[in-house]
Amino acid sequence: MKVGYYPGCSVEGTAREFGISVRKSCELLGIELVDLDDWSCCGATAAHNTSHLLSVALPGRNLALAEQQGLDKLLAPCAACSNRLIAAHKEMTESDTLRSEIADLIEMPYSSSVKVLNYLELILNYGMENLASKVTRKLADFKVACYYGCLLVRPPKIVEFDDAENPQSMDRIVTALGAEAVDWEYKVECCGGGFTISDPKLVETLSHDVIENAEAEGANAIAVSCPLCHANLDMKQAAINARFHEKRKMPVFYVSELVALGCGATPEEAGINKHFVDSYALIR
Amino acid sequence: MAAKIEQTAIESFAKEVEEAGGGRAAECYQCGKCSAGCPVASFMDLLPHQVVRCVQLGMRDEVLRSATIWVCASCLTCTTRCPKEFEIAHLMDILREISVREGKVSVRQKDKLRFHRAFLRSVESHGRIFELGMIQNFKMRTAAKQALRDPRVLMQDAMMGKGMLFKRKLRFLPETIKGKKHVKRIFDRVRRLEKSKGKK
Amino acid sequence: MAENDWNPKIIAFVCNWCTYAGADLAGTSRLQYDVNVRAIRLPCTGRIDPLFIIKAFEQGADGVLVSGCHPGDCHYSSGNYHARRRWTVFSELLRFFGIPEDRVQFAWVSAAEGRKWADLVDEVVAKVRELGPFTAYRELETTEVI
Amino acid sequence: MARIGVFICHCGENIARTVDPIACAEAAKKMRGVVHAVEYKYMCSDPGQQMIKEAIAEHRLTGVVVAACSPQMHETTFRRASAEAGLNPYLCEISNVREHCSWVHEDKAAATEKGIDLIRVMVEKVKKNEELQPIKVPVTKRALVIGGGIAGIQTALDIANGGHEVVLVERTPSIGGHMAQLSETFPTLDCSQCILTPRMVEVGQHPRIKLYVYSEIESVDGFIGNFEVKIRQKAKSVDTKLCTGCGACQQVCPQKKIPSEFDVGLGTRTAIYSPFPQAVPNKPVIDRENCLRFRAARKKGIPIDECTVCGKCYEECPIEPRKAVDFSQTDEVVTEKVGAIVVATGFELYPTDAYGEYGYGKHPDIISGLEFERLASASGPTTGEIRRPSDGSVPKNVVFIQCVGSRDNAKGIPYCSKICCMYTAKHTMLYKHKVHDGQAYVFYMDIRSGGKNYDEFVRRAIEEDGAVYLRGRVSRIYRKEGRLVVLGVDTLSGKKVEIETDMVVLATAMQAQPQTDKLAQTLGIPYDQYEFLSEAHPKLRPVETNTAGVMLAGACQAPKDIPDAVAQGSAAASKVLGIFSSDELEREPVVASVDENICFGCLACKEVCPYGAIEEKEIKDRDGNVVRVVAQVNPGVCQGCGLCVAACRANCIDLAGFNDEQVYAEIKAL
Repeated sequence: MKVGYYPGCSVEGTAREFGISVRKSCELLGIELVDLDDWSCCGATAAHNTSHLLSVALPGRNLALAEQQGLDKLLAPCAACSNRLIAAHKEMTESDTLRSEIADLIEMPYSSSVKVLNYLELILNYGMENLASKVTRKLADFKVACYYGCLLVRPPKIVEFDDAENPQSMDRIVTALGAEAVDWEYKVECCGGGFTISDPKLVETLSHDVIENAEAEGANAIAVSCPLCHANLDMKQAAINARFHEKRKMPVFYVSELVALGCGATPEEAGINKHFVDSYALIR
Repeated sequence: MAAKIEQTAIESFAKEVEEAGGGRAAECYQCGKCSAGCPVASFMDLLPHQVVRCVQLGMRDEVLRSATIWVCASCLTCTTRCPKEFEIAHLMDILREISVREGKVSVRQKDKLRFHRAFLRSVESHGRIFELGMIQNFKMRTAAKQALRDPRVLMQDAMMGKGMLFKRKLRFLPETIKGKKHVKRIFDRVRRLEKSKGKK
Repeated sequence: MAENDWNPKIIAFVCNWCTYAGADLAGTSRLQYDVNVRAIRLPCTGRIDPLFIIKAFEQGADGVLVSGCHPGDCHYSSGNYHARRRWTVFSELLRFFGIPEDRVQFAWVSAAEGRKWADLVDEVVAKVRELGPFTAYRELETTEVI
Repeated sequence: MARIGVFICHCGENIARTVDPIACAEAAKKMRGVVHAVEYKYMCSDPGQQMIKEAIAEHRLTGVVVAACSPQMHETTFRRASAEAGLNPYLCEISNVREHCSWVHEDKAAATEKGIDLIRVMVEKVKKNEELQPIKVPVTKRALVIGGGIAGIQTALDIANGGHEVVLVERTPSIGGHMAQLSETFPTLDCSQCILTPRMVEVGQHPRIKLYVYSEIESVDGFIGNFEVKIRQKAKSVDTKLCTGCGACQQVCPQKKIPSEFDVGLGTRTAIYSPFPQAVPNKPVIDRENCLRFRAARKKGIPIDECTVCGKCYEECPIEPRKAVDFSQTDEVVTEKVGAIVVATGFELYPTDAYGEYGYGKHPDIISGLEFERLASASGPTTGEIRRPSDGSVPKNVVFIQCVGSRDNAKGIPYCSKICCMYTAKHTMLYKHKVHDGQAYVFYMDIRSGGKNYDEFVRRAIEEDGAVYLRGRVSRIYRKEGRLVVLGVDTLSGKKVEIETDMVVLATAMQAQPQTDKLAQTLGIPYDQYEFLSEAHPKLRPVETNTAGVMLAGACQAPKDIPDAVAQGSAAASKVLGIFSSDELEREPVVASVDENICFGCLACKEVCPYGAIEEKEIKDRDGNVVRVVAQVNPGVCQGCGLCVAACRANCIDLAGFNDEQVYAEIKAL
């Protein structure tokens, strides 16, 4: 299995462990990742909050590059990236005027030949049986609250992935890894997304409720597939505790870390050491 | 003072929003489901359905100067659950754009715009996000003001920043890509195109 | 002939129970649609002899619209079904008479679908406008027969 | 030589505004064969009709064309007027210049031009018209009513008490429909079963009502006055002639945990069951899906009479010598001849598990309005106590949500279900009357309480029984420590609200019974995109369909409350009685006929005729030898669809009123 790979900025930076674990897990599953040459930023929330054209042009460049490079499938692990790439793809596919407008802006054509995948989709396509067959370390002590947040499943008309209100894909993956997926209520609530730095109060309030419900429903770990979610739940957990005078220590994993661990990677190979909240306890 | 309701205001704003791709506000029947599900509603001055209402009534400034359009976290819950299939989150995008163009961004929400700008500036000059540079850039402009409003901020960010460095999550030098100039050109062209559109 | 000063002539054969009533509903709902269609009422699309359509073109129509009840909903239980079976061989006939198939449109409009009728008419007129006037037969008239 | 008169109606401004009547009249005067053309403000008015009559006499007209509204509206008016003036009514035609022209176009010049065309078409057609005589057909004075809910019951009783036999067909084992499931009814709070059961009993005992329960319509042939209906009686596995309804069998049936349809799954029933105590008829049927003996037989793949499993109901049956329980019973198809049909198949509720944001029916304490009715009903699973399905506790508070599915384009149901505002108000009262310290909350978008004493009723719920109404939709419901959290909004105060509650009641949308489209196709009547059956005219013919002899009653036509359903039931009955008031019906003479001289007897026409109206006729010479066979149309049976005409290879069949000559004339006119 061969797939184009668009890491995205944060995966190379603050979400480094995501990148590490995506590469590691794919290596262990025998999925070959072909890096997209000279990729650039997708524009993220900043672009679509301020300029519609930019919010299509920036992802547009990368889609066009992928097309040039002959990549028909493109893995974008970061939920924000995949969401922007898919949205841009859809918009250009639906409106010829926009498509040509963008073509002028990026000085490249795009003929809508690229299918963008998020990490969950990639593993789903890989197959749950196949995944289970690769598991060498059962994550038996894990009671995981699978947290999808916003950008993986919304808006359903655009992303066309899983169920917008009660998604199951991540639950199926962690179950295949031998962990228990807890049924909880905050699967698709928002964590505050890109406001990590620009509006701490808002982010800490929303993220607090997410962690609280996960704990209330009996989870001892949260799994995510989005750097923003991880930043807000893991990196900001100290700040959250400070704001709400609590002492929670809820480990937050990238689902790719769990896949890597399950398939035999050492915690360091999976990037666990980069977490702010200590996450070794559950790993045997 | 009572708000003036005028046909011209109603029609022109509705037209403006629709042409900008913000949808037909008239389709909204004000059920409020968007507000009911909005995770950040408590941080807003206008609830989402009130934003649409203002658009329906041609209350242009109320919307463009509102904090709401900047508080919106683009989580798309509203769009996903709207019984009238009205794309309210996208309407927010459109309103933000107009608000920026006309310099009507709510004072208390300027940080959001500053952050977006810092972010985009970073992308424009490096092709990718140079996180440390961006954070620095943003903090320089806002930290002082934020600290006045909420002193804990500095301390918390410090905690986070320290961790980021300690965990080797931040590069000190930007990655440079071949297409750097190309990306810069895209920004320039977009600006030009938007100007010409704004004029029309 | 220039696009703008030419108005296509389109003849519609509609069944009394579904499409004619649907068109009535479009009227009572005041839905505006293109003026260039003239509807001829028949009890059922099953009543339509393919020659009616040939005749329409021979009379200078630029397009023909045939519309009746949805499959299975025929007032006469199976009329439109037989009609459809007839149309499958009908295209042969059209070709024989040199009438391009895209000038004939078949559709289903129920008594409850006033909006659909209005949209259908606009759509057909737009299509025929693109195709331009159907001159094949008019030329026949003018050419000398030796 | 044709002498045609053309009469153009202004319809006040309705036509005149966009189609210029004077221009039309001038143009008409120039048409070949037109000897007289006038316009007038209201042609349908007495003076208007008078103009037509006088003109017929004065100008010795051989044909009349009236350019006015749709023929569906005034064709009969003008044809009658012509007849009164001595002109055969079928020599009068209508040009539809209103619905098809003035109302749908704005450009006056273009619309007028089209109007003139439409007139010319009819002028050319009417020239080819022939004098026709209406066809008389006998009427079978029995009615079929499909559906035994309140609408069907009302219809059946009214027709039967009007002196005519009624065949009432019900799909389930008992009549009563949804009304039997309700607790109290708005706006009076009188007990639903108390007012319904007397009617049910009357039906059961009525000498002129023939009741088929546990039965479905198989096929319908024929036409007004002469329908032939095939009814499938599903095997009840109980001989209803022998059964006394003692109920002994139900006592001993070991299958006790089957979710009861009547209690919407909140209660249980046995495999041999009668749905509720006051059922009519009160004779049980065996649910073969769940009966142990039938299951075993299916499993083993052996015929039922060889299966010996269980059989407790049989042993317990006191009837001797032949037991009433009869496992080997089979479906039976009976044929009934009727002259009119009333459809009253009712509605069902949109399922509660269709809402992801409300937990896809995951939470047992989120129930539908109908389930709440069963909880509140004295005959219900909790004998009228409001208790949570999950743990049987009494809810301290209840949140009611209106418009769940209704007025929701995303769910594909943009229409209003009409009854929810009222029954939700009723629910809040019932709840408050049963749980005095409880609190009811209602999320609504608009309160639609048009109707006698309706709005007073809603106000009473709010002002006297303290229901708290919040204006807004609910976005999400989720579990929290055994309770439910409702995330809503109150747009009036402009606040997002959150309510912790024990139970949520969803007023889910009303939709047509499944398979309504199939039934409509069997009957040849139209239905809308939501599968509600279509009335002939939205205002003026509310209970007729555009298939003569088939009427509608109740919620199969659109969401309705009980008073509406009953009113429509009586209206449908009166239409039926109208048909039955004469021994013969006059039918449009739009029928096919064969030219026997040309017909070579291929009988392609016979194959396509949906009504079996075409027979073979032998032409004999004077010695009585068959020379050839030709097709022959039975005008009493022919419905005038014209299929045979298009199918005829010898062009020897034609359709009166729509013959080839007429159609070609119309085409030529354009």
